[in-house]
This record gives sequence, structure tokens and C-alpha cells, in this order.
Amino acid sequence: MRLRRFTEPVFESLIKISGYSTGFIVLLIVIFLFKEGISFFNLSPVDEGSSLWVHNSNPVKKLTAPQIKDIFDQKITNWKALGGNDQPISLCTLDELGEAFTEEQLGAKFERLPACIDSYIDSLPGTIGFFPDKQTANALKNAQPVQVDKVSFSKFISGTEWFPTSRPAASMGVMPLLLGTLLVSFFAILFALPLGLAAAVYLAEIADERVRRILKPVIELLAGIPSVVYGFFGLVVIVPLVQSTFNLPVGETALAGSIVLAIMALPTIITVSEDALRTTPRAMKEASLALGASQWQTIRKVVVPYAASGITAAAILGIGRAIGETMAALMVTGNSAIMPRSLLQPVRTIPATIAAELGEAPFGGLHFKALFALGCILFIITLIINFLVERVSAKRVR
Amino acid sequence: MGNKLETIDVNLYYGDFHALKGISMFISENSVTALIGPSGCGKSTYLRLFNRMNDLIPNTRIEGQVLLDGEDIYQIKPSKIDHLRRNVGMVFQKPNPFPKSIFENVAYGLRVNGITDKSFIGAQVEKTLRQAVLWEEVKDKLKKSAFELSGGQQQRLCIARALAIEPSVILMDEPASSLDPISTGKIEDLIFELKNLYTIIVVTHNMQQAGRVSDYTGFFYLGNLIEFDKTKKIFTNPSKPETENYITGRFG
Amino acid sequence: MTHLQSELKSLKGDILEMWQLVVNQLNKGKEALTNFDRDLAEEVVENEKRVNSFELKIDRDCENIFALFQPVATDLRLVLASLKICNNLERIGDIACSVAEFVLDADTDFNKSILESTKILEMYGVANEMVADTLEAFDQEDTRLARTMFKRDKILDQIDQNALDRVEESIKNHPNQVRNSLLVMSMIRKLERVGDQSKNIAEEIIFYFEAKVVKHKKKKQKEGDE
Amino acid sequence: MTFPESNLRRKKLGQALMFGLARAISYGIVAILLLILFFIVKQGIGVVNWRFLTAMPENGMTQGGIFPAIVGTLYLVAGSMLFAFPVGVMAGIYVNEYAKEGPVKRFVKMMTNNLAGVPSIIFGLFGMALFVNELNFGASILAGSLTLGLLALPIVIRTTEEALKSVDDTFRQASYALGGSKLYTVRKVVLPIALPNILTGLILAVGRVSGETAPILFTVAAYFLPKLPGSVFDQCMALPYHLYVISTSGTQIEASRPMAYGTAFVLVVIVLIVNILATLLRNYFGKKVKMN
Repeated sequence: MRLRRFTEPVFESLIKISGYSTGFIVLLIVIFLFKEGISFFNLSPVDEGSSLWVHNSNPVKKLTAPQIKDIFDQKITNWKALGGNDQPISLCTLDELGEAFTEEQLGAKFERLPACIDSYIDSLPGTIGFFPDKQTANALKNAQPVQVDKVSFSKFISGTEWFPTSRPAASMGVMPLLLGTLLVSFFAILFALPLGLAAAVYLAEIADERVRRILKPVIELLAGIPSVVYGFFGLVVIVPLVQSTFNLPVGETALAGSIVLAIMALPTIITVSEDALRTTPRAMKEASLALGASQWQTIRKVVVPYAASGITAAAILGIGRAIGETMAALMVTGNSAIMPRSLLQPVRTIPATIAAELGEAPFGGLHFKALFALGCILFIITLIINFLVERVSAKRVR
Repeated sequence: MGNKLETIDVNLYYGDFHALKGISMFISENSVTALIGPSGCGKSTYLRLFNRMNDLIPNTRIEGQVLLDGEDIYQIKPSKIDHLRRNVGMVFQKPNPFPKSIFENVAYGLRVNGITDKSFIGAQVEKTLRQAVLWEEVKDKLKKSAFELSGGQQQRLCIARALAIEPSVILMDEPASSLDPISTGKIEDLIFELKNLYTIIVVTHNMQQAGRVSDYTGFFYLGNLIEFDKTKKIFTNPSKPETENYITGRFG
Repeated sequence: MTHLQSELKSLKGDILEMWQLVVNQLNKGKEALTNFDRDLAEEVVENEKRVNSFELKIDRDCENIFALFQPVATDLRLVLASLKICNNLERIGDIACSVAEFVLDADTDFNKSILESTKILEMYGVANEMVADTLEAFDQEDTRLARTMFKRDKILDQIDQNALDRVEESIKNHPNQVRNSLLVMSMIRKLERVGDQSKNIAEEIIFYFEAKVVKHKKKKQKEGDE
Repeated sequence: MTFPESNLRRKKLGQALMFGLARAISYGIVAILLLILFFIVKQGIGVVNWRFLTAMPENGMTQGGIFPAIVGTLYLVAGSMLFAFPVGVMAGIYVNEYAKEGPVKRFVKMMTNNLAGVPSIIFGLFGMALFVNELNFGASILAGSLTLGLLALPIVIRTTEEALKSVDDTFRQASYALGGSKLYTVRKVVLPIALPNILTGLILAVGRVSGETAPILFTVAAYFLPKLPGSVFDQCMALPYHLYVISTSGTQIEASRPMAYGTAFVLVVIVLIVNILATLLRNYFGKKVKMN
């Protein structure tokens, strides 16, 4: 008895703490995700500890990350295109210096390297150089450092290029990933919703009890199959099928992703909408039949409108699942981070990007943080979706 | 007043359960007939014979004849059941308007039966809302959801909905049991008014209600029709001791 | 109008009609006595059947209203009052009939001086007025008028109390009219009852409109605070 | 009133058409889903034998078995449940038995719903940030189990809550009436009655956890590790991750395809057994409770 007086409060406080655990975890997720994600902004897209230099006479003093990428990919070859003088751009990195100067000139320990760089740039006014700060010692007379736009939120959101590992400056625009995610999810729901709704109507209103008792558990069972298995199935069956049907060079496309995600979303949509359809009061259906309506008219005009909020919730829930789905998307969409133009193109979704790149991104680096920022976007989307589902379900008629 | 409806030795089984035992009864035109009795006595089941609502429950078996205007409604083709249900309207225990606007609720029966003429539908909606003494209360908010009405208004809307396709018979299954006394009174007055145009059968738990609204009363007990007579007779001098016990509350 | 209201209205109509009939019966009876109109007296006796059938009908209606509508409050009081008023009216109807029968029993005209000295005509008049006024009180919801019954009944009582002496006197004065004098005596005894019935009716009217029970109360309370 | 006959005929035709369509779609969906199962079973069953289940992977994972992946998954499931089950059940008790109706309860439930809706890859990110880096567990069974445990938590909480909710209030009142304290009542009366349904929830959570890939990508999973883990701070292989690896990023994808089918088959069988078990348990006890 005495022991119980001591243990009961302990247990009860444990229970209370556990009760708050989910709130605590959500809070932790927010903290850790956003800590990394937000610190990503206001970093320079150029490798840490390196800078870009141009000749003092060059009027171009500011460049954006995509411009730098284009310069180093030699897509832009004249300063005129960047608003500067009409002179060709020449690139200069440590490699070029190695060819232009002898070891003697550079010095045994590269101690004369800054001077060499200085003279090299001076000799070629159209040059742009990319050197670690160690080597330049920030002391070039004939050259000035180029200011590079910091990663800003608006650029991150609106950027249309995702080259997180390109050097010297990484381009990190979310647009292609976001659109890829939305495209795949949207078409997944477009395929799944009518089919799922039809099946839900069949199960809830048309099928007799015997058939229902067989079909429903099968559908529920299939909700439990791991996404990686669906992904694998998509990879070995759907992808080749898409490839041969549309005569494509590769079968890993947005379409394949949509189909696989649609199949995965079906059990959720069917179960949730069927539950919603079943809440229609029997008297309401009977009232419709008593007015001479056919069973189908009753379903279309009374049962489905009555369950509308539940069906909407099912659709939103399905979209949420599809947007957050990682493995299946990773395995069948082709993972090409370009702006999606058609369904028959490879695309890359946000979760797939995180899954594919986090392993290779150096810890704490720009890329790593960019992936956390992606995680933040995904998290916010899911919060919005949860909120919508809650709102829609709460609106349900009595 | 001729016999609008008639049942001849009707038996009804739900699976093994014998729910109606040889019921013979007639219901005259333009009258209100009340069916009373304790829960599970078969009165609602009997009511649902007349628009074949019992068909919706699996394992239901029906014997005997149910005549509407002299025609056995259980001999008609299955495809004519819609036709029957157009002719026999029904009002349910709880107000159950559809999740639609007030207007669309009343127009529903017209639309599902293939009527597309907009002006006709509009006129018919107004006419039936007036019949249901609801028009003045809702004429300015026909486009609003039917759920915004009070319980009593919803039930009158459901009555209007049943009237809109101009049935000749209206079945009411405890139409006021979920309403407050004021709304109940309005529904009862409405029933009293409507009998000039329709043949009405009303199932009720509430004996007083049967007394107030009906011309004839049938007392059901354990699937049997114990007594069927003029309401005044049943309530002042019933012939069967079971009826007497029930209406005086000395039951069981 | 609700179903119950229409039923009550028709009940009230029946009561008023019966009431009017009874008032007419009394008036005709008085006229028959005054003019020794045997035909009129016979008509009164004949009409008694109508009064009785009214009573049966109203009784049955009240029973139905109780059984089917369970009236409450003012509706309940109306039905209860109707039931009792109808009962009293029937008795007044009986009295009118009896008086008419007494008229028929007479073998000669009533001597004017007998009618005068016994004050029977005055009494008859007051009784008729009382019944007619209860009718008006009921119809006009006039409980003041109803309350006057308690005073007016005293007039009848007074006449009734003096009747024995006066009839004795008239027998002495008119030895050839002994039978008629005795009939007058019987009539007075009957008519005295009309006052009591009117008082009962007045009590029911007050009960109906004011929900006050004035039966078996002292005089002051009965006659109100006027 | 007259009703236009042609419209009425169309109404009957429409019904027949739509009903047929709905039925065809329903059977079609079930057929597709069964086809997936059938396909994996058909392709995988030939690969699976005793050696496949008990041997280490060999030859760049084109031969040998998947023993370490099976063991790793078992460890991860056990580890995650060790965390999620007690915390989840207690949280469920809190929500249904202790929390009063009001903003606090609404908040807790909302957070549980939110957590349930968070995509698994976010759990992976979070697990990496918190367990692997911040708490310095490294990529380890501990970090992976905790991450999976977080993912399973809302499932356990919700099923516990539902199970407790279905316990009739009269049981509680009877216990209180006899002087039982709240905790005593919950422990001795409510929990035993709700236990079968809580266990069903546990089993469902096991099914979910054993198939998850994204949360373990960065927290524990090893690409190739032909030995069994020695401690909770070791990395390990896991079935779902193994399937992902050998079907997409192995060095010899074509050659390892049979291994992939085998792995998928084993994974599916585990998940199906777990789910069927949960269904049977629920039906069995569901009937028993009804009988009482």
C-alpha cells in the first residue's frame, strides 16, 4: 500500500510525459529540420574558402550562380552577354596556372603563387579566375573578387536549376523538384481517385455483404505492402511497360511514377472514402428511393454528396501520401532534376532527391543544408495537408 | 370513400422471424389511418409494405396480397417499382433532408423521375412548399442548405419533398417523434389538412397523436393486427382487452 | 386553426345552440302560462327531446375530445365547463318542460290575480333573464355578468319562500281555482331551481375564464371584489 | 403528373452501365493488387531456399543469401518497438484516460495526427540530425531503431486510444465504485480488456516498420556488410534497403535480379503474415468481446 502511494505518481507522470511525446517530437523535428534548413540561406553558393576573381578593368562585378555555371560550362563565352565589355571570357584555375608557369616561377612551396595569379590575370583582361583563398591570400593587385549573390529564399524557391554539386558555384533551385513532385502526385491522384471512388462506391453501396467481406481485407492488406516492394514492382514491370508502350529511350518517367504512386494510393483512398460513404444514414437513402429514384441516382445525388467531405479528405490524404512517398518515386521516376515538360520524361521528386543525395553530401556543407531545406518544404506541405484534412473532416455534416 | 389500399392475409418474414401475421386491413381514400403499438410490433414493417421498402432488407419474404387501387403491388414488374414509389410517398422518423439546397430537396423527386422543365419544377416547388405550410418561412432562402432549417422545418420540408411528385398515398413513419411539441403540433395540423388531398397512413409511438390526427386506428401487437376501427371508437371504447390495456398504459 | 381548436369551436357552437334553445323553451313556457296557450305549451314539451339529444351529443363530444386530444389549461376548462353547463342546461330544459306540462294540466285559464299575487310571472321573468344572461356572460366572456347571478338568485328564493302563504291566500280568495293555485305552487318550486342551476352555470363560467373555483365559497368571495 | 418515359428508360440504362463499370473497376483494382503479389511470389519463390535465408551475400550480392538483412530487420523491429510500444501505449492511456476534453487534448491529438502524416524521409532526415549527429550515435542500430520507433509511435498511440475507447465506461465506474484509484483501474481493469486490440496495433506497427526504407537510409543501413552486428552502435543491413540497393544501385543489377526477387518475396511474406495475424487476432477477440 505504501509502495503504491510512491509508485502511482511516478507512473502517472510517466504517462503524462508520454502523452506529450508526440508534440515534443514534432517540435524537435521542426527545430532540427529548420535549424539546418534556414542556415542554408545567406550562404554563398561558391565553395567555402574559395573566391572568384576578375580583372580590375572588368565592369562586371557581380554574378549569379547560374551565370557562373554557364561561364564555366562555356555556354557564355563573352562578357558582353553579362553586361560587360565585348571581350571573350577565358577561364583560369590552378590547372591553367600549372601550364602557364614553370615550377620555378611558382616557387617550391607555391609561395609565389599569388604573384603569378596576379600577373596571369593582368595579362588577360577577359579572364575569370577561381582559386582557394589560401592561394590568393586575398592580395591580388590587378584583380578584384567577384561578388556572388547569396542563396536567397526567393531564388531557392524560384530557381529552375538543381545542380547542387557543380563547381565553382552550385545552383540550387527547387522549382524542378517541386514541379516534379506535384506533377507525379497530381497525376497519381488523377488516376487513383476515380478508380478508388468507383471501388469505394461498389464496396459501400453495390456489392453484397459476401463479396465485400472478401474484397475489403484484400485491399486493406495491400496497404501494408512496403513501398520499396511497390517500387521494385514498378521498376521491373511498369517501367519496361511504359518504355515499350510509348517507345521511349528510358522507361523511368513521371508517368511510371504516377502509375506506381496511384496503385499505392488506392487502398488509402478506397478505405477512407468507403468509410465516409457508409456514414450516409439509411433513412436518407430510403428517402431517395421512396421518391422513385434509382439506386444509382441515389448514390450519385445523395450518398456521394453526403460523403463529399470524407471523399475530399481521402483525396487530400492520398495526395499527401504521394507527395511524401520516397522509395517508389526514387526507383521509378528516373531522377532527372530538370523542369518537367511532359509525363514521358524522367523527373525527380523532393523526397527522392533527399534520399538520393543526402548520403553523398558532405556533412554540414551547403548541399547538406540545401537538402534539409528541401525537407522543410516537404514538412510544411505535409502540415498544410494534415491541416486541410482535419478541416475538411471536421466540416462533415451531422 | 372507396378503399385506396387493402391488404389481404399478408404474412412477412425476416429470415425465420415472422414479423407480420396474416394482416387483413383496408384503408379508405382521403383518410388518415394511424398504426399504433409497442416497439417491434410490426407497425413500421406493415407501413413499408405499401412502397415495397421492405424489399431493401435481405432475406425478406412476403405472402398475401397488397392492393393499391385494386392492383397487387407485389405482382408488378421489378422495373415498375419506381413507378409505385412515385405514387406512394414516404416521410421518415427523423427529418432527413438531402445535403442540398431547400429548393433542390423539393425538386429532387421531379428530377430523378426525368422532369427537366425548369419553370414547371419551380412552380411545383412553390406549390408543395405552400401545401406544407413552409413557403412563408423559406421563400427568401431557397438556395440555402436544408440543414440550416430547424428540426420541425426540416420535417415539413421532407413532407413537401414527398408531396412534390404528387403521390396519392403518403406513408409517415413516426413523423414527429424527434421533434419538440410545437413542431409536433404543426406537423399534426399539416397531416390533418393534407387528408383532403391524400390518403395518409401514419405510424406513431404516441397514442395521443394517433387520437389527434387520425380517422382510423389499427393496433398492432407481436405482428398481429389486434384491432382496427374508427379512432373515436378505439380511444373511447375499444373492443379488445389488449387494445384497452395498451391505450390505457396498463400494458404487460 | 389547429384540429383541437376546430373541435372546441364546434363544441362551443353546440353549447350555445343548446343554451339558446333552453332560453327559448323558458320564454315560450312563460308565454304559454301568461296567455294560457296550450299549443305553445305542447310545443315546449315536444322540444324537450331536442334538448336531451343536445345533451347526449355534447357529452359524447366531450368524451371524444378528452380521449383523442387530452386538452390542457383553458382548453381543458372549456371542456370541463361545457360538460357541466350542458348538464345544468338539460335540467333547466327539464324544468321548462315540467312547467309547460303543469300548464297543460290546468283545466281552466289561470286567474290573472293569482298569477299576480303569487308573483310567479315576475319570478318566471327573472329566471328567464338569468339564463339568458348566463348565455351572454359565456358568449361575451363577461364574468361580472355571471357574478350577478348570486344576487339575482335571492329574488327567486324570496318569491319561493313567500309562495306558500300567497298560494294559501289565493286558494282562499279563489276557491274555484284550487287546482290552478296548486299548479302555480309547483311551478314556483320548479322555477326556484332555475336560479340554482344558473348559479352553477355562473360558477362554471368563472371557472372557465378565470380558473377560479368559487363553489362553496362565502358570499363575498363569490361576488368578487366589485 | 406525367413523367417523360424516355428519360426514365435512360435512367435504368444509366444505372446498369454505372454498376457494371464500378464492379469492373473494383475487381480490376483487386486484380492489379493481387497481380503484384502473384508476380513477386512467382518470381521469388524459386530463389528462396534454406541457404538463401541463412547465408551471407556473396559475389557483389549476386549470390549467396540475405541472412544479415533478415537479422538486421529483426533487430530494427525489436529495437523500434522497445521504444514505441511503452511510450505509445502510455501516450494512448494519457489521451483516452487522463487528458480532459479541451485544448490540451486537442493539441495532443493534432500532434499525433501530424506525426502520422509526416513522410518517412523526414524521419530519416530528423534521425540523422538528432541521433546520428547531435547525440553522436553514428549510423547505428540504436539510431535506426529510434528513428523507426518515432515513425511507429503514432500508429501505436492511435490503436491504443481506439482500443481503450471501446472499453465500456461501466467497467471503469465499477472499479471506481469499489475504491480503485485511477491508475489501478486503468492497469487492472481497462488495459486487460483492451489488450487484444492494443496488441493488434503493435503487430500493425511491426508490419509497417519492417517495410520502411527511407528512415533507415542514413541512420543505420549498410550497403554491404557480410557479418552480423555486434552491438547497438554497429550498422546493419535491412531487408527493404537491401531490396532497394540490389534492384537499383548494385554493380551488377541484372545479375542480382534473382536475389532481388527473393528479397522482395521474403519481405512481402513477412509483412503479409504480420497483417493477417493482426486481422485474425482482431476478429477473434472482436467476436469474443461481442459474445460477452
